[in-house]
Amino acid sequence: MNALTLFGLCGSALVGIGLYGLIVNPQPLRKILAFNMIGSGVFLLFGFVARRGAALGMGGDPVPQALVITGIVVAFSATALAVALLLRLHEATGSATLGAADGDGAPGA
Amino acid sequence: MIGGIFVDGGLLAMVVVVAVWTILVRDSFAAVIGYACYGLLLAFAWVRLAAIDAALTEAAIGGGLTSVLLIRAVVRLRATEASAQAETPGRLQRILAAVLSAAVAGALGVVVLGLPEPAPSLAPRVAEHIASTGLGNAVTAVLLAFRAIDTLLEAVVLVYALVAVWALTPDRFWGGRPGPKYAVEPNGMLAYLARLLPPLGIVVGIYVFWVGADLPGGKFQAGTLLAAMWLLTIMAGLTDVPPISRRLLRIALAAGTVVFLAIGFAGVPLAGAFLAYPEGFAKPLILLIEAASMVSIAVTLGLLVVGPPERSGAP
Amino acid sequence: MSVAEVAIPAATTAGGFLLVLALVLPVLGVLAALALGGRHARTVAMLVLPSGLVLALMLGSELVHSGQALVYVLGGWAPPLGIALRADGLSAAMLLTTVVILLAVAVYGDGDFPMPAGGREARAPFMFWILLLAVWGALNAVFLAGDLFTLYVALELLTFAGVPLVCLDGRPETLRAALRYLLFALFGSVLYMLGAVLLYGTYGTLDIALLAGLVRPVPAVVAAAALMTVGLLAKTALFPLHLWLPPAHAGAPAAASAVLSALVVKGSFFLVIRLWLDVMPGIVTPLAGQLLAGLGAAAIIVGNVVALRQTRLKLLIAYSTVAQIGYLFLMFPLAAGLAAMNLPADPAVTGGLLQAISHATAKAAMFMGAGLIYATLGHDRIADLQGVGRQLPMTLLAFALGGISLVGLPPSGGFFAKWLLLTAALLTGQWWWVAVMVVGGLLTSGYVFVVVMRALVAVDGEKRPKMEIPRYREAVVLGLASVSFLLGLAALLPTDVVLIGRPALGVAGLP
Amino acid sequence: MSHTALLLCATLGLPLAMLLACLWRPLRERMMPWLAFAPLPGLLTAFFATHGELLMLGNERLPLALEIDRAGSVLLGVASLLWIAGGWYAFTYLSGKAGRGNFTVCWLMTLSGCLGVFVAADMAGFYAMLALLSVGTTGLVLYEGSPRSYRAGAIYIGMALLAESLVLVGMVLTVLSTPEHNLLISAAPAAIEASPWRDAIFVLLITGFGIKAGLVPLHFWIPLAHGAAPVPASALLSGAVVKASVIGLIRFMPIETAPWAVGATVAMLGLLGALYAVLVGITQSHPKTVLAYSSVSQMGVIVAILGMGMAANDGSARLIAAFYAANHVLAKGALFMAVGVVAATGARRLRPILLPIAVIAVGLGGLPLTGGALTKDVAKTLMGDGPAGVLATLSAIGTTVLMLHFLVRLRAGAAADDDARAEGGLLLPWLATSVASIVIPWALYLGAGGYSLPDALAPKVLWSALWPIAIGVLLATALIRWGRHLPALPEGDVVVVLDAAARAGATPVSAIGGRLDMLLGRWPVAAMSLLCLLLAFGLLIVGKH
Repeated sequence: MNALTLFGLCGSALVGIGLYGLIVNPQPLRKILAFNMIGSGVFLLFGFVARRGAALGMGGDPVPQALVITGIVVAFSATALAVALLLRLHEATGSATLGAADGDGAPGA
Repeated sequence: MIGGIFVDGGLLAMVVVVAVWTILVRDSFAAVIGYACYGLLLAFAWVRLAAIDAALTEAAIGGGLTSVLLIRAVVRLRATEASAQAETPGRLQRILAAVLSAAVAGALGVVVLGLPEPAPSLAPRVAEHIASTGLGNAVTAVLLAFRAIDTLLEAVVLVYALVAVWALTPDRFWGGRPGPKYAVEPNGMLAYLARLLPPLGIVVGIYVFWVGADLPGGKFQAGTLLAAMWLLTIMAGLTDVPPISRRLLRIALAAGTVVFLAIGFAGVPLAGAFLAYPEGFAKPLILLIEAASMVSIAVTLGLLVVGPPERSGAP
Repeated sequence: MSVAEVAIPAATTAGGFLLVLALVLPVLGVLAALALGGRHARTVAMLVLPSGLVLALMLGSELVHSGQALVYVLGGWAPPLGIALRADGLSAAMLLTTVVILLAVAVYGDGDFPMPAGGREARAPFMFWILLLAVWGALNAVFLAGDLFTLYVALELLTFAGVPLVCLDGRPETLRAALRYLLFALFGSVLYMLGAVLLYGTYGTLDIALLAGLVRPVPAVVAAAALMTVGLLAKTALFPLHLWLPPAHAGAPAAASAVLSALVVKGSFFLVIRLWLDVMPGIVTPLAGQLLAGLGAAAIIVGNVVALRQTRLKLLIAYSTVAQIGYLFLMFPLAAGLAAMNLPADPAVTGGLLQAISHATAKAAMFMGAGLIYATLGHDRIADLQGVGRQLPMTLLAFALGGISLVGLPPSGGFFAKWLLLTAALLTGQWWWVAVMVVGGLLTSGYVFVVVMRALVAVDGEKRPKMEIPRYREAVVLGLASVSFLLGLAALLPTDVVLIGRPALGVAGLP
Repeated sequence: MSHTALLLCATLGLPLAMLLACLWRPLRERMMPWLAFAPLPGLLTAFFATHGELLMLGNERLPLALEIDRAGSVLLGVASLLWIAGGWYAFTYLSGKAGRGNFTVCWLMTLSGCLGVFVAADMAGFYAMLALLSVGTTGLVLYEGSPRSYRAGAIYIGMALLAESLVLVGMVLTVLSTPEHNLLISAAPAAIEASPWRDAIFVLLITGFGIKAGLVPLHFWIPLAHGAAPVPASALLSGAVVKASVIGLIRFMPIETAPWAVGATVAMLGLLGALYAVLVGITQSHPKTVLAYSSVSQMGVIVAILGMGMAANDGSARLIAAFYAANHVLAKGALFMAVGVVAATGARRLRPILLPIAVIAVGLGGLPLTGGALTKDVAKTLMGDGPAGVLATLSAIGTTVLMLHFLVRLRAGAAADDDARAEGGLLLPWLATSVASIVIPWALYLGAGGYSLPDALAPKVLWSALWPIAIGVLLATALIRWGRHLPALPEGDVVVVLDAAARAGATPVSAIGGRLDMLLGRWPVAAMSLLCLLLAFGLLIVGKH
């Protein structure tokens, strides 16, 4: 085992930790956080893949590195939208839970 | 290499520990603080992976802006903590969730260790073609030349996300200013920082953008920095967010993508393909795109953090 | 073997530039609408959408003319380093369907989202027009992109455009539905991206065409297939991952529901087709195909049964979508079965896509019809629909035609889809899917019948509608339903457009 | 374009064009008087079209084709006649009533589908016509808008769609059994015979068409639907529309090569059903319901004829069945119309009307010199003297009893006003149908070749037709005397049990579905299902390689 594989294992672990949080944390904010953690684990795995592809004096394969940058921005956008939605829900209803399926979705016009 | 393994091992162990704590801790505020630390640690991990561009982005966006977002939200949601915690699944479900998550993570770990050797890489191809872009930073070359469409669409993602956030505006505030109005505390620490840091931040930001062509950095990192400076002045009450109905603001949002598209289409007659750059003009054109994008990105990121309008447009 | 060892230079084909235009036009529309502001958003949409229709038709005719997939190599950088746009028959058919439905929704929604007097910008209409264009742009990117990461970005675009549509009217319960939708969709997309990471780590490319020639059943590829499939299923709301769909689709304004149910879920479904039929036909096993279609079968049964329990029209239609999504997934084991017998997979592929298009047009019409009914009655309780037949005859006819397409009676698109899928199922000896299709059709006819009958009951005296519905809005709904109803006649076209430019199944990717 | 092509197109085209015209409300409201003209091209086709000339409208992938054969033209002709008379009758019957626009639309749909199945030469087109017919019929059954019609309509459409699904699967299997996946119906019999799925196709098609034909025990929708529809619609449904199943069996079944067991089973089912329907029918009190049970019985006999043909591998069964069915089309149409006529006629004026009704009614049982006697005589060649012949004779006796019971019930339904007189618009089409129901079987009998007037008038033939009638009359007298002791079976008999069973089964299924949906609506459950699926897909894909 070399140092690099640790990054791969760490990324996998972060995905698992995030998954657990996404399932059991009831607060939507914590779910958003957990989603970000899964995302960062995935990015770390991509970084690991990039580092493995180091060649010709480049510290890593630049393509996955570029994709990670794009991915981080996309994940941030998603987080911003989710947080805004959550705050708006809180403002409108005073609560901030996802609730059960039943009773939701009374149809509108 | 032995030293390396300890440094990396220690760092990653810390990352995992902080991650576990962040997920398990009862209090959401603590979790958000934990996540901010986690983001910072992760940025170091990226440095260790020799991905400085990614490290900068992770620190600025993943660690920085995301944490700001989450902290703002957790403060507002504090009142709902107790009722939400009542919905925590029972022990059996938690155990099941843990087993499943561990199984997925374990399977993933096995798969990751089994990735082929030698690892496939596009680095040689990038090296082969980077000269024709005139850039020194391979990541920038990928982002703005080889895979320019991803970057273009990513700029569109930011616009979409902002549109979606704005769609949440209560009708009475449409066209108004996002976020609360921050009071000025002329002698407060925040105001002091907000006066001191922005000029510095803007200079650093423009530098990061400028060197991005050849060294780690670029429009995202620079744009984030600028956005952070802007947010700082807003929160210190030194400036106010413009109303979202302002035409100039809208144009600033769209400008980066429009410039990108315009140069992309110019490539059709001049270089034979959409998003191709004419021989010898690649670098200046890319810098032009990056400059326009940087402004749009800064404005968009800032507005994404402050959220939908919460008051009328009057100052 | 990595991508360095295979060199299939992709080249831009004639008409390839149309793909760029189809990709960029909606995005330009979004930006223009945003920059020009409220009053102009509608104008922009009304200009851009019809040009999009022309573009989709040109693209289709170019495809038929050349008889092979259209390709555009962006920036002149061929994959694996660069990215190519590709359009085969599947893409062309979906592009056309999308723009036709969006045009209908635009005309319909014009009535629900009037521009305020005095030229001020108002939130709901402004957002409606922008989001309509935004959904379009995202879907076109999904249909055209040839790279798995670009597709990830396109999927996120689709989610970001879809979520605000759910809560366009800002009611609290729709906000909650939108949040559920967003979180579950993000869950799905992060898994999808993880799959893409593993594929890159194995082969060093994310280009669909290149991967198709490279993939072998090694653990990383298997994991990637599972991750991407399940991630996409979460976004498509295939049973048992449908928790977000009914509240979101039933709660949104009718025009938005139409877009969400007809088109947005089809985006991720389209990628499942790409993945299973184009990228990894040699990787996914028959058993996995059976599992996928098994989920579809469960969706058909449970979705229809729950739809029959509903007391609100829009929830009923939303659960009907849950069931109809199930039908879409029956194609996978059928295509695999045909390929295994060395037969062309045409019936399964064409049947599956026809099912998707036919459901899209029918469901959009039904949701919009439900919106008109709601506007007229002030409610959508199924038990109190009496008199609708008199008040909104065209709408009811549209609902019935849409229902007929869902049930699968000729000459609807649903019928020919069913015919083709039955053919494939019987030919490959998978008779259990036949039973599912038959039972599903009967259950579907149950709720279509209940609604139509209720609405046909006459009421004494003249009921005053809550809101007068202009005839053109009813006509649009009826028009779209008629498209679905007559879609089966597409079989009279000289060629099967769907199959143009598709690789021969079962050959690619086998060791 | 040949005249046959023109006629075939017009047969389907005119009613469909009128249907399309109904999309426009003003035309829809004025369409009623023209209903009687819609079937005219069909009638002309029956007379003048060249048999076996194929008109191809579609392309290779979807060969929409039209064609008329001999059996088809017999049925098309009588069905067109009945549709003409029925259209005329309906115009008067419904004048001044609400919902005529809807009725017109459903009428034209049913009419197009009904005539369409006789001329469709490809499976897709045939199936389309069958579906059109079912949807239109549902509308006709629902016309009155009462809870009774609602229930009848719901059960009808459910059974119709079930039948069509079975037929569809059978047809797809048939297509797959042809070389080059031929959709033409003419290729079906040979393909079925040679098919690796032969038995499955038999089960599917015979069950599917059997439901549409009202084969016991899948007959229960007929009394409900034909009882609930307004009189002109019942006349057409019971007379013409159910014959779609007959033409289906005639065209699809490989009669010349079918295994004996299949034919014998079909024949037994048909004949036993014919008797069962009579037994239930005599407990019914509403004249339309009695007639509907008689239809179930007669359809049983028709199916049995085809079954016997299959058992004997005798292709002439096709024409014989068509002939038998043709007689039933007109006779049953006339009888249903009579229900409306009698209901509008006072007791004092009833006698001249009841006489022809009685002749036609008992004619169904085989009264000498009527179409019933002719058809039974012809059918005898297939039925033979074995068990089938006995059962057929028993069913003739039963039909006589049932028809006499009908006459009694019919009389009870006369108008309250003793001097009331039915309008000409009801009387004339009824009379025309009645006359046709007497004349046309003779014309067909004599025109078929191989049969002559002396054959029909031979004393042996007359006697063999007469004695079952005589027994029937005796039994009917007994029934009238003691019939009130019979239990009153509900309309649709077995439907009550099935209904209860379906409800008992559906409630828990629905509840389970609802609970499952609610469970999966919880976030942790949905998220964990996602992970389970992830692992399952991973394992399934790995497992193989």
